[in-house]
Amino acid sequence: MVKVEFLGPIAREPMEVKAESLAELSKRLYDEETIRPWLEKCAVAINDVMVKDPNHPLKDGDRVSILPPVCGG
Amino acid sequence: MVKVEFLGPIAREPMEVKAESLAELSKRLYDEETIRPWLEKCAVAINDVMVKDPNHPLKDGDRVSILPPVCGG
Amino acid sequence: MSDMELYEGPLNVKEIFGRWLDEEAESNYGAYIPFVGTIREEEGIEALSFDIYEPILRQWFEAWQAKAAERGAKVKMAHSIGDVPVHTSSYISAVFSPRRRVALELIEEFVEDFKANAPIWKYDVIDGKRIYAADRSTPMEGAGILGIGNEERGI
Amino acid sequence: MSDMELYEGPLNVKEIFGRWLDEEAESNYGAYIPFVGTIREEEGIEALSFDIYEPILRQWFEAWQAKAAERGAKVKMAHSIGDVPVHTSSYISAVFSPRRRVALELIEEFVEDFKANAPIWKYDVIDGKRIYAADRSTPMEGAGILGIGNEERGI
Repeated sequence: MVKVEFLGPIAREPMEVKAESLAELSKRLYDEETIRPWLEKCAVAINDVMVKDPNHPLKDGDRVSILPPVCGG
Repeated sequence: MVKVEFLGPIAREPMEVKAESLAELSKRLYDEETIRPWLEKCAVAINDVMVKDPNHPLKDGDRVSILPPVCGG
Repeated sequence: MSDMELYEGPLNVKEIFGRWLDEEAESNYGAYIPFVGTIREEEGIEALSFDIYEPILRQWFEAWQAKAAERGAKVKMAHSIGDVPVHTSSYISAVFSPRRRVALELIEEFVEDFKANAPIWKYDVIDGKRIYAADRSTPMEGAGILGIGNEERGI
Repeated sequence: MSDMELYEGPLNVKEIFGRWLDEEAESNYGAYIPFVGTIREEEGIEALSFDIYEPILRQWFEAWQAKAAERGAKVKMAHSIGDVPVHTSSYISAVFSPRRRVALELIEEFVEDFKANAPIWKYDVIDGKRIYAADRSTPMEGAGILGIGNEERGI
């Protein structure tokens, strides 16, 4: 299981998901209507490290952060 | 007569010169050894207005400022 | 002090500016350029509000510290968390550098990269309600990897 | 206050920064970028020293005020006259603008044009003696019109 947390404006509690890669997680998240519209605009960090590979593997206990579009300043 | 003043590092007291144009003034200044090396690097203001025309006319009482290379900040 | 400072609410701009000046008073930098961001009164907002994800912000900032150090320079930043009323400040970034050219180039790159990639989310506060500033926000570098996966699988 | 300030000796950087911030506190600018220039300790100097020709500097600055106003922005500057010891500051330029892009562009143009065209002469102070910083100085825009005349006349 991995823990998925949604940052900033995504109004969604953290969830536990069974997934062995980001691609697999993506498929799960796509099924959730409140999350789906965010997916293509979000960046991803695993255990607080930004990742760029959509096929990045996930292992048990990983913490996946979903980062929506930003605007600091 | 025009009054010529030398700004910044040019170690020269102001002088009164008879000249009817900048070109004529330039010829006079060229004769002064302490001034000559500065001439090609200096900008010129007449009565505190920067001028760009080497043939700019001069009239009696004009005040000509000779501005050597700058470095503010 | 880590050179990255986060505060609840508006920044004390003078205190931060002056303290940074003092911290580097003997560092022999010739140029100090702070960028101060202040909340503009517009479209009926009473404040902006900010969420920050600190672990990733810290990594972003540390990468910038290294980038600045390579050019002989130093960066500092301060940002607000939560509500910041109009005409008060939420953001200061600063560059110190021996020479002006590097300082002028870095402050621009630093501020622009901050806008594009710092994990900070902005909300308009209107009638006490927080509204995500979606139209002013931009996807971070690397965004879309969850969406691309879907496309590839033909969903 | 004319937004252009000249002082004998080093600038009181914090006072100037804070006062400018206060002056524009209600002007609804979103970005405030000061550039602070500080004397570096190098090559055995104890201070830099400055001569200024104020009438032409004022015109240069007023032209910049107009240029900034066209873009919805405001510029301010402060500079020292006479000796400024190492690790103290001789120069602050600042831009206020509604938006960051204009502020970032203007501060660079303003500082670079200042270096190139403000009628200010710099001297190293070594063992109490003032030595013109000839190798770091640049001819102003329009320089050479007295020399060109000589060439044309074949002298």
